[in-house]
Order: sequence, then C-alpha cells, then structure tokens
Amino acid sequence: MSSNNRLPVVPTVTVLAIIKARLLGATKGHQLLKKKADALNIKFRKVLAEIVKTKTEMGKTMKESAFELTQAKYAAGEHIKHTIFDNVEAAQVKVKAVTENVAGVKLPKFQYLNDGSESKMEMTGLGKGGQPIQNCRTANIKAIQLLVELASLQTSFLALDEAIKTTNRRVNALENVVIPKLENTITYIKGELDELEREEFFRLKKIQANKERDLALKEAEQAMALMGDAFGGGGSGGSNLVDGDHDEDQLFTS
Amino acid sequence: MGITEVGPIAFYTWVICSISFVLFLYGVNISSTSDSFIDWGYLYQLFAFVDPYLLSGLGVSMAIGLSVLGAAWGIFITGSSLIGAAVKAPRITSKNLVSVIFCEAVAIYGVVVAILLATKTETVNSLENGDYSASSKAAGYAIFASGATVGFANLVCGVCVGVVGSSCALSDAQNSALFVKILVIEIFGSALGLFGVIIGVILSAHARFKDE
Amino acid sequence: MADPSATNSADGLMIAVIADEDTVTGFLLAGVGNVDARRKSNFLVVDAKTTVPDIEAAFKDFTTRGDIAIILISQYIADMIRHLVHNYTKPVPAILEIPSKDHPYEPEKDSILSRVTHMLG
Amino acid sequence: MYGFEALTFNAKDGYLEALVRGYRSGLLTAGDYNNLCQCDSLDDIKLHLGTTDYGNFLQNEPSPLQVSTIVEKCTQKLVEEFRHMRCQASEPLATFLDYLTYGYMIDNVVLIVTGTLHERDVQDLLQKCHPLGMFDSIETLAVAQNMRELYRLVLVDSPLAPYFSDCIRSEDLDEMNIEIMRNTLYKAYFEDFCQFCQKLGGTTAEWMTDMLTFQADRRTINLTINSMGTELTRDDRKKLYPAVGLLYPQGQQGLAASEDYDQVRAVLENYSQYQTIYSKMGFGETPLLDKAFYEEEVRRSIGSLDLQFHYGVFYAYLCMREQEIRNLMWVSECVQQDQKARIYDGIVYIF
Repeated sequence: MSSNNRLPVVPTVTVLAIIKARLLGATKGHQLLKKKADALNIKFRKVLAEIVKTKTEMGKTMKESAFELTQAKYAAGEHIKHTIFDNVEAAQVKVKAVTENVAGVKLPKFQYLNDGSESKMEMTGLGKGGQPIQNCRTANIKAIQLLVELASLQTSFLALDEAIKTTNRRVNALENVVIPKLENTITYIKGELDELEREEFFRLKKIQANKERDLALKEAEQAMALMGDAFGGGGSGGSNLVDGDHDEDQLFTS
Repeated sequence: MGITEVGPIAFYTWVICSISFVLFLYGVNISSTSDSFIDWGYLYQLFAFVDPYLLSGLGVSMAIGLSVLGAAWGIFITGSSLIGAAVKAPRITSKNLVSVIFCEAVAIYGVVVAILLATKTETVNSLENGDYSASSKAAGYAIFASGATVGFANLVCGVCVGVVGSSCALSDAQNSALFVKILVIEIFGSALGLFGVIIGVILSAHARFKDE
Repeated sequence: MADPSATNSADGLMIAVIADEDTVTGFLLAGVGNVDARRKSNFLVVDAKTTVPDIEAAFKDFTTRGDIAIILISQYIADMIRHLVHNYTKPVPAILEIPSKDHPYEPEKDSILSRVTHMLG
Repeated sequence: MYGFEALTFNAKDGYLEALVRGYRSGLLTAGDYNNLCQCDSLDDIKLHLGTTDYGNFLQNEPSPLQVSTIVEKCTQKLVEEFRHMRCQASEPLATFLDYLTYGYMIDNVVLIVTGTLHERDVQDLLQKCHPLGMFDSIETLAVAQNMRELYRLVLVDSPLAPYFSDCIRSEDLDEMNIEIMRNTLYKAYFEDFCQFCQKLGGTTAEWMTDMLTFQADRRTINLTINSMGTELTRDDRKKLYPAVGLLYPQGQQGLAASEDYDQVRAVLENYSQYQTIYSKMGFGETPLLDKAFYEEEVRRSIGSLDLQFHYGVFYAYLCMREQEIRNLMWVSECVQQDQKARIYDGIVYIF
C-alpha cells in the first residue's frame, strides 16, 4: 500500500530534504487555504442570509409596487399601460458593474444608476390619474433598486460558491492527497535509510570479526614459526606465504 | 335663461297669443264704429248664418279626433318607454298594459261622446232670411262646445296619462313596489278626461234642433 | 467575470425584463425600458399568446447581448423555460426570478434560492 | 321648458331612454360588491358575477383567469350595449352619443400617433385601442409618416378634425409632447361638447352643463396637481384648462399660479360645490383625489336618473358603467394580489 501512495523517489537523504521542504510548503498552503475558505465562508454566510432576507423583502416590495400599479390603473384607466409602452425610448435606469475583492476573489457587484434625464413618463396621466402613476413609478424604482441589490447578492453568491468550491477542493486535495503522500514518502525514505544503516552496521561487524580471526591466526602462525626455527630449522616448517592458507577475499560491499 | 332657451314651440305660442290678445283688445275698444278693426256686427251675421249641422259636425269630429290624438299620443309616450324598459324587465309588460289601457280609455270616451253627439245631430232648414231658429243654433253651438270640451280634455288627459305611464313603466322596471303608487297618479290623470266627458254630456243634453 | 463589453460599461448596463404585462408596465414606468434604433427592446411581455420558443429566444438573446447586466424574469415564466435557467451558470448577466402579482412567490422553485436553503440546511 | 320635452321626447328617444335605464338596473349594487369582496379567488368572482347581470360572460374563459380578461369582457359588454343604442339612435341623440365617444377617440388617435412615431405594428396598436373610440379611417392613421401628413390624410376626415385644426398648428405636431397634445384635444372637445349640449336645450342642456362643468373642473384640478414639479410652465398649464366650468376663469387664474396643494386648496375653498373634494385634501400632504372625484361623478350621475326625457342618462350610464368596471378591476386585483385589507378603498358604490 505504501508503495501506491507515495512519490516514486530514490530514498536518499537529499531527496528526503526536498520532500520535507515540500511537506512544509503543503502544510503552510493548507493552512492558508483553510483560512481563505473560512473567510469566503463567512462572506458566503452573510450573502446567504442577506439573499434570504432580500428575497422575502422583494416579495413584499413587488407586491406593493404591483398594487401601486393597480391604483394607477384605477385612477387613469386600463389604457394607461399602452401609453407607457409607447413612451419607452432609452433606459434611464441602468446598472454599473463593479468588482469587490473578498480574500482574493473578485465578486461582481451591480450599482443602481439613474441618469436623471427628464423622462417623458413624468407627464403621463397629466389630465387624469397623474398622482397614482407617479406613486407607482416611485414604488417601482424602489423595487428596481432592491432587485439590483439582490442581483448583486445573487451574483456574489454564485461567484463565492464557485470560489469556495475551488478552495475547498484545494484544501481537501492538500489534506487528503498531497500531504499524506508526502508523509508516506518521508516515512518510506526514512525506512529505507534505516535499513541501509542496519546492513552497514552488520557488515562492519562481520569484517571486524573476520579481521580479528585473521589476526589471531597470524599470531598463532608466527608463534609456530618462531617455535619451528627454534626446534629444527623450519625447512618443512618454512611455510610459504603464497601457498599458504587460503586467503579469503575481503568483501567491501557498498 | 334667455328667451331662446325656452324652445321654439313655446316661443311661437307666446308670440301668437300676445298678438291676438292685442288685436282683441283693439277690437273691443273701438267696436261701436263700423270702420273698426273688427266689425262685430258683421261677424254676428257671419256666425248666425252658419249651418248648425256644420257646427255639430265639427263638434263630433273634434270629440273623436282630439280624443284619439290624445290617446295615440299617450300610447306612444307610454309605449316606447314600456318597450324599452321591458327589454331588461320583461315582467312589466302585462302590468303596464294598464297605462296603455288608460290611454285607450281616453279614445273610448271620445268615441262614446262622439256617438252621443252624432245621434243628436239633425238637419234643419234655415229661415227665410237665412238665419236659423234660436233652438237649432243653440243646439249646434252646444254640440260644438261639447265636442271641443271633450276633445281638448281628452287630448291633455291622454298626454298626461301617457307621460305618467311612461314614468310608471320606467319606475316599475327598476322597482316593482312603485307600480301601484304611480298607478294612483295615473288614475287621477285619467279622471281628468272624465270631467270633460261629464261636462260635454251635460252640455249637449238639452240640445234640440227642432222645436217640438 | 469581467465585463462583457467594455464599451457599454461606462454608461451602465441595462436591466432586461421578461414578465407579464403589468409587471413590465411597472418597470417601464420606472424607466427601465430601452428601445434602440433597430427596434430592439430589452423587455418581453408574456401573455397568453406568447409561446415558449419566443420566451426561449428572448432569454437567449438577453443572455448573449452583452449590454444587459440583470435579467428579471417572472417566476412562472422561468418555470416554463426552467431547463434554460437551470443550465445557465454565468454570473453576468444575472438571472433574477421575481414574483408576479398573480403568482405568489415560491422560494422552493427558485434555482438560486433552492441552493441557498439547501446550504443553510 | 320641461313639458314640451315630455310631449316630443319619446317619439324618437323614448325607447332608448327606457333601455338605458334598463341597462342601468343591471349595475352591481352594494350587496353585490359586499359579496364580491368576500371572494377568495378570481374564480369565485367569476362565479359570483354569473349570478348578476353579467351572466355567463366569463364562462368560456380558460381557467387561469386574468384580471385584464375580466376588465376586457366587462368593457366589451359596455361597448356592445353602447353600440346597440347607437344603432337605434336617431338625431340628435346619435350625435350626442357620438360626442360621448370622442374622448376615447382622442385617446386612440394619440395612441396610434405615438405608436406611429415609434414605428409600432399597426395591428398591435389597433388591438390596444378602446373599442368605443374607433372610427372608420382609424386604421389608415398608421400610413402617415409624420404628423403633418397624418393630419392632411386622415384626421381631416375624422370627427376630431376641428379639434386638431383649432388648437394644434401643424408645425407644433412634430415636437409637441404627446401628453400636452392629448390634453389640448381634450380641452377643445370639452368646449365643443358643452356648446353642443347648450344647443340641445331643455333638461339635457341643464343637466349636461352641470355635469360637464364638474368634469371640466375636475380636469382643471387634476392638471394643476399633476403638473406640479414638472417642466410644464404656468402659461402652458393655463392653456390646457378647458374654458368651461365653475372654475373658469377666476379659479383657473388662481390654480395656474398654484405650486402646492395648499394653494390649490385655498383656491377651491371659494367654491362651496367642491367642498367634498377639498375637504379630502389634507394640509401639506399628498391627497388622493381620484376617488373623491369618482364618488362625486357617480353622485351626480345618479342625479340624472331623477329626471326624465333628457340625454344626460346616457352620459350618466357611461360614467357609472366605467366606474363599475373600475370597481371590478379593483376588487379583482385586490383578491388576486391578496390585498383584502384595501379592498374597500377603491370601491365606489353606485347603488
């Protein structure tokens, strides 16, 4: 399993250092993203609460403005709507798109704009029902302002939603994939390095033992030779170094 | 309210009445001389030689003619309103036929009186000087006056019943409780014609063309 | 997320309306309406004679025009073209479902609000 | 001279007078309105209207009923009744009835003219026109490209031609604000109608003068109040006042100079007839006069029914029927928008 969830690296000390640095970066990033997600979430919650509030308010405002229209129609007659339709020329009410920055996320916001130009609508209903018509107009402008606000909120909501999703994906990716992977890699590298160390130790031990044995043998031979010289010349005892005992190869691995 | 607002008919009636009144006064003031504006002596001769039969005939025709005119006038005033009102309230037609019948009654008065008068009418021969006997002249005038009385009484009575009947139809269509109340008014209006008839009958009662 | 067309943003973007006659009348009275030289308007009156393809066409037109920032659409009309509204994800122009006077506002149906309530739990 | 009318009126107009009174009895009563106010949905209203004079006029409508459909159907009923009467009418009642439609005609012409300036589709425009204000050549109104041509080709044949020629110069036609044009035409129409009624004489003249005086004054007051704070100057405002009515000319001088409600009120206080109107105007606040005016109009209309043998009933009937349509619209809208609390605010009881 560990082989699956780790980076394919050669377990060396250098690599270990690199991975460790990456892990550090990932943790830091994770923390930061967590913070960003929190900030966005706070904003998001605020936007949500406001959307719910504004939406209910919108229901009320729209109802009011619809009723104002009823009053206008009551006073000025049903035909007034045709007059209104025919008086449409250029929009006076517009919106401006601006952006707001929340934790590095650009949120589009709309601003209500009224170019204030003298409108033909002002004269509508001059002879009959002018007042309710103007009331209706004011009510509808109010409704529009509210709707623009709501549109901003809604767009913010969508943008925030997207941003939060991305951020959360990143946080989760860091938390659940990258960091475990790095950690696994570190553990793996550490394990491998330990193994190597242990092998080396064992080998050193072995060499030492061999060396000690050889030394002992050599000493014994020397003692024998000394004794042979002393006891009969050493013609036969003059052992040849070359065809002496088999000298084992010394193995230096690694 | 200027004089033009009164309406042309009223205006002309007023003019004609005032002119004839002035002429009448003028005639009365200087009646003694023969070259007066109105020569009353000559006028007497003119009327004295009129055949009583002509007068009675005129009386009969006025009795029936004016009564029928009044009745017809009343019926069309009532009738047009009745028909219009009955479009939305068909229930009123049978009840409001009473108004039409009242108008019709006016014509019947006229017919009755006319028959009465016609049966009295006889031909008389004139005297030698072209004059007629006093009694036949009186009978002629009586029948003429009787006819005129009945005729004019029935004319206005018919119009009156017609106008009230029209209102009656309109009110009944709106509120059926009003019918009886307005009917009472209509009955009063209708009685007017009867007054004329009574007087007419009394007037002609003693008319005798020939001295017995 | 950027402005769809830089040229128009200076003097503002328009608000488009797809709604029943009375609602549109109200908004026109407020001065939302715009009819340009080519007789193209930024509102659509939906009555008994308006067909769903008409609404769809207008919706698509408004979403792609570039000089419109907000589209107000009556909720019952949004229901007619729900598939389009649901699949629409761009933030600008923003789609806003509004109540109409004879169709009381139903928050459950609103694409956005259903998500909102879902998130608030 | 009332008597002479009683003698001759019915010869031509008796049937129609009775007929219009019959139509009048079909108007909804306070009881009907009370029942309508209890309705919870438009279908309830439809059901209830079925029991009244309206009958089954909504029967064939598809179920999601619209307020505009109700209003349209009611208007259609009014138009049918009116047309029926117009067809039966002989002179001078026919002309009188025509005069009643000129107001709608002005609205229609103005509608088509604006529509033409904005290059709308003619058929669409014609559908929006009030059916009472139709005249034969109205469809050709749209062929004209500019106002001068419009006048020369079409309006000259319509009954409105004198109003146009008298008060609007052709060079004005192009740049004139459409609302000002509408009100100028209305002014000419009022004056002409008043003259016509005077000419008819009798009860008709008496009652109609009274009513038209009120209507003209209402228009004057409305113009004053509605033009406050707009670009309309005092002189322009004064030009739009009809030269008839109780307020003419003394009161109009005062109103032309008025800049707020208190001044209007001060002017009106000199006219005790309008006490009901100005007592509704609070000091310093925006009054809603329309209902007060409607109530007064209905009150005067009912007065016409007390007299017989005059044409005023036709005008009164039109006013009352219009008010009834407004009432129905109000009730339906209130029911539909669930504004039951305000339902009684808009109803003007006729009977």
